[in-house]
Amino acid sequence: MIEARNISKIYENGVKAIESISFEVEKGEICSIIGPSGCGKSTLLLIFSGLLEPTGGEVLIDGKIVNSVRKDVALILQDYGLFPWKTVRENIAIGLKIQKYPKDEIDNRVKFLIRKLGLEGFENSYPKHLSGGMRQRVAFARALAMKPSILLMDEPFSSLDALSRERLQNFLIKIWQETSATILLVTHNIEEAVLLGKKIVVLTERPGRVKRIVKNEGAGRVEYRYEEGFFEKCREIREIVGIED
Amino acid sequence: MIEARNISKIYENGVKAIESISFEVEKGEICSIIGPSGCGKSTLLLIFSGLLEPTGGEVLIDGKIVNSVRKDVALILQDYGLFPWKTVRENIAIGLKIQKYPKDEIDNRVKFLIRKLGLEGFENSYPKHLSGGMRQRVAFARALAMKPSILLMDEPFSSLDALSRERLQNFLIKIWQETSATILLVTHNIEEAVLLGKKIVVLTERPGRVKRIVKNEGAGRVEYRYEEGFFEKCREIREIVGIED
Amino acid sequence: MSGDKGDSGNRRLIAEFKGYFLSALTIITVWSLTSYIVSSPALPQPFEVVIYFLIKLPELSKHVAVSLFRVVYSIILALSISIPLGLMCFKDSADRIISPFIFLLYPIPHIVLLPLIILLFGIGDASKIFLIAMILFFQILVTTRDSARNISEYYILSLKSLGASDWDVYRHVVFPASLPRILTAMRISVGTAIAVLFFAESFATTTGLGYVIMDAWSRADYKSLYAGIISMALLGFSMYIVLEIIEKRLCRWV
Amino acid sequence: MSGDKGDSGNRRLIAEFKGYFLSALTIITVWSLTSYIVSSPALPQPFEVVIYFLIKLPELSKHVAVSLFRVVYSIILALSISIPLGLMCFKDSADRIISPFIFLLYPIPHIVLLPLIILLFGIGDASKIFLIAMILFFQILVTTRDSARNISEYYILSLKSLGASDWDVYRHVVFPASLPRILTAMRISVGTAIAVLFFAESFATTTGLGYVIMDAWSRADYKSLYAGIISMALLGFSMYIVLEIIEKRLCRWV
Amino acid sequence: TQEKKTLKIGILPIEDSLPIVVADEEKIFEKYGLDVEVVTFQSALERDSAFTSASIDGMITDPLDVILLKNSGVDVKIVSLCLGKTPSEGVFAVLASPNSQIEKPEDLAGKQVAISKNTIIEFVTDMMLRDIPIEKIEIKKIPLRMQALLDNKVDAAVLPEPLASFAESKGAKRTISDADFDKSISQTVIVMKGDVDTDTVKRFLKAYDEAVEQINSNPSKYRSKFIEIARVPQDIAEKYNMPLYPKSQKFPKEFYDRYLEWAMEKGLAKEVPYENVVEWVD
Ligand SMILES: Nc1ncnc2c1ncn2[C@@H]1O[C@H](COP(=O)(O)OP(=O)(O)OP(=O)(O)O)[C@@H](O)[C@H]1O
Ligand SMILES: Nc1ncnc2c1ncn2[C@@H]1O[C@H](COP(=O)(O)OP(=O)(O)OP(=O)(O)O)[C@@H](O)[C@H]1O
Ligand SMILES: O=C([O-])O
Ligand SMILES: [Mg+2]
Ligand SMILES: [Mg+2]
Repeated sequence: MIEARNISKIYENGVKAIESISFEVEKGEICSIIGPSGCGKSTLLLIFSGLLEPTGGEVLIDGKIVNSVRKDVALILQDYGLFPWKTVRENIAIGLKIQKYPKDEIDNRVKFLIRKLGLEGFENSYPKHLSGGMRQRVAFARALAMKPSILLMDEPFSSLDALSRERLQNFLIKIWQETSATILLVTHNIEEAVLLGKKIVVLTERPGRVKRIVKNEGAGRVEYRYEEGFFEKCREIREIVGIED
Repeated sequence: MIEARNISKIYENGVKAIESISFEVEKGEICSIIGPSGCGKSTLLLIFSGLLEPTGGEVLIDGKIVNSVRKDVALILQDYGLFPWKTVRENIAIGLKIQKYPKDEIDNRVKFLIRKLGLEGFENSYPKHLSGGMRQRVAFARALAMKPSILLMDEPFSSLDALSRERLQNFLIKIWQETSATILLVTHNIEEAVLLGKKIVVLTERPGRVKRIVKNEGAGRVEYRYEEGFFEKCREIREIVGIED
Repeated sequence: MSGDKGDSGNRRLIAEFKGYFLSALTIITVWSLTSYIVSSPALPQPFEVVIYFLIKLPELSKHVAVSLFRVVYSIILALSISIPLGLMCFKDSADRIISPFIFLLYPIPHIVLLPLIILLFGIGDASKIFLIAMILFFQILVTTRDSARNISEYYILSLKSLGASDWDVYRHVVFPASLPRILTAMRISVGTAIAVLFFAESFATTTGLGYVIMDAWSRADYKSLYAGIISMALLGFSMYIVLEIIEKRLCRWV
Repeated sequence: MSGDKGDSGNRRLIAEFKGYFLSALTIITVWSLTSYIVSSPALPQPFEVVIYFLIKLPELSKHVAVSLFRVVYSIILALSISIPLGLMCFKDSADRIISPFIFLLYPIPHIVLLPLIILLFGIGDASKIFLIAMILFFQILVTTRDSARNISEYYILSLKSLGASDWDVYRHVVFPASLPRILTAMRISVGTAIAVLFFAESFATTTGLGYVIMDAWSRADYKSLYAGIISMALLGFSMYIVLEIIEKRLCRWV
Repeated sequence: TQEKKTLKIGILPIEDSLPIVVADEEKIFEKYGLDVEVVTFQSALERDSAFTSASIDGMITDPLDVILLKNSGVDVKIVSLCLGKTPSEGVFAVLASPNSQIEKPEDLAGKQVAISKNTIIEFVTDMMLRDIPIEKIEIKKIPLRMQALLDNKVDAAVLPEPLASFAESKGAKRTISDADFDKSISQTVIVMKGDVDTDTVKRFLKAYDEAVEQINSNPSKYRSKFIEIARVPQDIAEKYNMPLYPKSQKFPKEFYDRYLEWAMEKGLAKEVPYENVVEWVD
């Protein structure tokens, strides 16, 4: 279980990004986080990952306070976080290499993901020779390669076309069903938030506070996107964030 | 009028990005371009802007072959293209400064856009202290500041939350109505493509070719997004790109 | 949004000061111990040197002023030619002309060209400054060129998309992007300039720290020698501090 | 996807060769003209020097080999200490210890410490190599440190999110991100090493290009002096080329 | 009556330079219608470079240097002997390191002696240690050579005064000096560029002689200047002897030939006839 207790963050330059945010994510649950641009979603995710210290409050994972990076947590950064000096293959493998997986295992996982994410033929390309969406897929592959029990994702599909996006959403659902990882997903796409998040946390404008937490039991199934409940939920969220339909 | 005649691009490393793409965009028209990730949309836009030379074919603007950057064309790059060493204000002003606008004029335009795009308070921040969406808005502001007669946009709203995105779409429509600029919009968001593009160019998988060009007369009005025709068009496009509803 | 860096800034300053204090202490201790162990006139005890230095301060400061003038002048001269030239190398066409010259001329030991420099510039301050400037010129040129060659195409495209001329590209991208490396080059060049001062101040002059040190050395006056070295170190140190301040100003974005 | 760079690569090679050829020609022409104008024994005509150089080649090449050994050894020694130390400065805690030492010790003209070095290392090759290495050490340290201090937090976060240890951060981010600047530092250090050879080879040796040049200079034997300079330039030039090849290998991603 | 001639004279901080400095400071050159600028160099290398490039018109140097310069095409002439006519004016000594067992020249056999090759130092060494086989160690820079000696890094070293005395005061052992011989071994000379006219040279030497007279008649007055010019280390300044400066005079052929012979033997120079180099205007 992940627990955010009253966390706030004021950056060194005085910007107050988030303010006393509290909520919980059950083990094996997918939780979507949405909110206006600049409200502190990325900040929040960095704090969850243990990479950024909150100026107030604390994060607990399985009852332990998070104050450094945990091996069972993987994070996908909003700007992909790829290393310009590593090829696609190396970028995907780097996490496994760091955790000292055997070479065979690394090769297998990387090969599998490259195929699954449609990156064949670009194994030896450097990031600057990739398209935006391809970079995003590499970042996704890198996180999945770790088979983490907690996955923090910052707008992981924002640069993808509708079709690829649906494919990857389905892929993510499949993986979640197989591994029942706990997933925190920051997204600005309401449909995505509803499709995936059993719990949807809606934040206010900066400084981000919790505006509403919406239960969404139907989520986490591929078929959900064609069901009436899905469309209704989308409408509900849209209303909460202030978009009239 | 913008005319693409049979343009192809093979990159130095041998990747064939696009293949004999031809279409036309009328003066004052908004044209959306959609297609799978990595199919060459960004490549295409770079070629239109005169920054990248096609390996085959040519682009004509008002009958003249494009072989360098034109003053009346503004481009928004997919990764924003902000300069880390310039503040928000300087990043927005840089185009105007280069074109030697008077200082007053620059100040006015920049101030106006900062307000319109919700960047107040961050005038003197550097990009690394901005959120993803804020960076994207700065890039948008920079292009708009130029009041270009042709605007090339590469997924300009991809990092924005639904609400901000709608606001900026509406803002873009307003500007387009006022200035009747010619706009080429690359987007992976089908709703956005339909809302804005009087013409929608759908590309195939890499190497990108024209799969279909769809007329969409209702586009370019804020109200369109609530009309039946809009939903129908979205469904049509979804079908073309291969997403079953 | 208002900067409340005051407090953390102060704390950083104190930490930095502590760092300098402790390292100065370490240096002096090591020096003192080495001096004790080797017990040779070639390495007097630090306190002797410091006392001597303080006594000779008024006289030394005159030499410091002369050397400072020569070094600063040379650095400015070198910078004003090598930076534009180095930045130009960002363009392939310019690089193809400039870089063979760098490759062929840089590895020459420029100090050996002293006879030639004297031939061309005489024995006055001009040839001293030229000698230092020439050596700095190449060092800064190599760095600036390397940095200009490493600038991401991405920023260039971004600026060009705004209708930028070549000049704009230099001004708004190539120069600012290279600035951190240019500042490194300047740091290096402070050290080099000071090293070259020896040659430069070993002919036709009786002023400057280079002369002081050379003279002390030939007289086997080691206390005076080390007092000169300390003056030089202080001169270099203050130039370093100035560069640090310039860097903080110009590279706030890093 | 298959690289068809062969052809364009060949064309680039030819263009580069042309560049070197033309600039060598320019240098020789300017030299020849200057020599003609000043008409002093201090600047002989290039063809005289080249002929002399060719005649003395067998003898010079022995000195080249000795100098090469000393320089390469020194560079390796300097690199192997200064790069790890410089990269460590990426951490504030390490930087707070290391950087005051750099600031205080770098601006000292290290050449003046020669008596001290001899005291500690004797007059053999050890002290020559130590002298060169010490000067390079500081230059490379300053560059590496500056580059480590400039690494974007973003990459660090990215790697740390994968559970990276400090060592992983050095290996996968700090080192590769600093590599272009380290290579620049190495280029600079080739030049410096060659310059310092003079001092190093002016004591207790009658081999090496530094000795050849110093000796020729003190005998006012200018043809021999310039032949020595040409040998040094060629030595430096080939080291440059090697660095260029290393860079192409290691920094393909730039 | 006569127009003023300008001359730039390069000197090193050695005792030979005193008369020129005194002539300059006491305005004796002016008296003879000369506008002399005295330029101090720290090393012979830079001084020679300045001379070669005509940045200075004259200098004090050793005859071997003149032969080498002339040999490489520099237009130079010796206009007077400076110091070294008698052995007592000699300034070079072979010193053994403090820890060594070397007492007399014969003990140097097979030992390392630090010198500067192809210079007056090696010449003097060869002259002083004619038949003693030594291992010559090249250390060009004089202070460094002395340091290596005092630190026992070499067995012996050849040093000029006043550093020889200084080294002795620090424990080095004087085994032999050129002052110990009955014939003078080393000299210094005043040289001018070939195109300096004889009238100017004459006036210069007259001024020089007047300075010499003043110094010799009142050495105590010039002692502190001497200590400064000759860079006599403080520790030995009190005891260090000022030489008796001789007046200007023709540089004798017997001296010259020894240098030339030695240089030719070592392959440093081809035949450079005495007549082409030495001039005497009187
Ligand atoms: N390193 C930083 N230093 C200072 N301020 C920062 C930093 N990172 C973010 N901020 C500020 O904190 C606020 C929240 O940023 P954050 O990136 O968390 O927003 P976000 O919700 O992820 O926005 P978006 O949806 O646009 O990505 C913004 O106002 C931003 O300017
Ligand atoms: N500079 C480059 N050098 C080599 N190959 C490149 C370069 N830029 C892009 N490519 C390749 O060209 C193809 C098309 O890239 P492009 O960026 O145009 O795609 P896109 O349609 O914009 O994709 P996305 O929607 O993911 O941004 C990709 O396969 C990419 O790897
Ligand atoms: O170039 C140097 O002599 O340091
Ligand atoms: Mg964000
Ligand atoms: Mg793209």
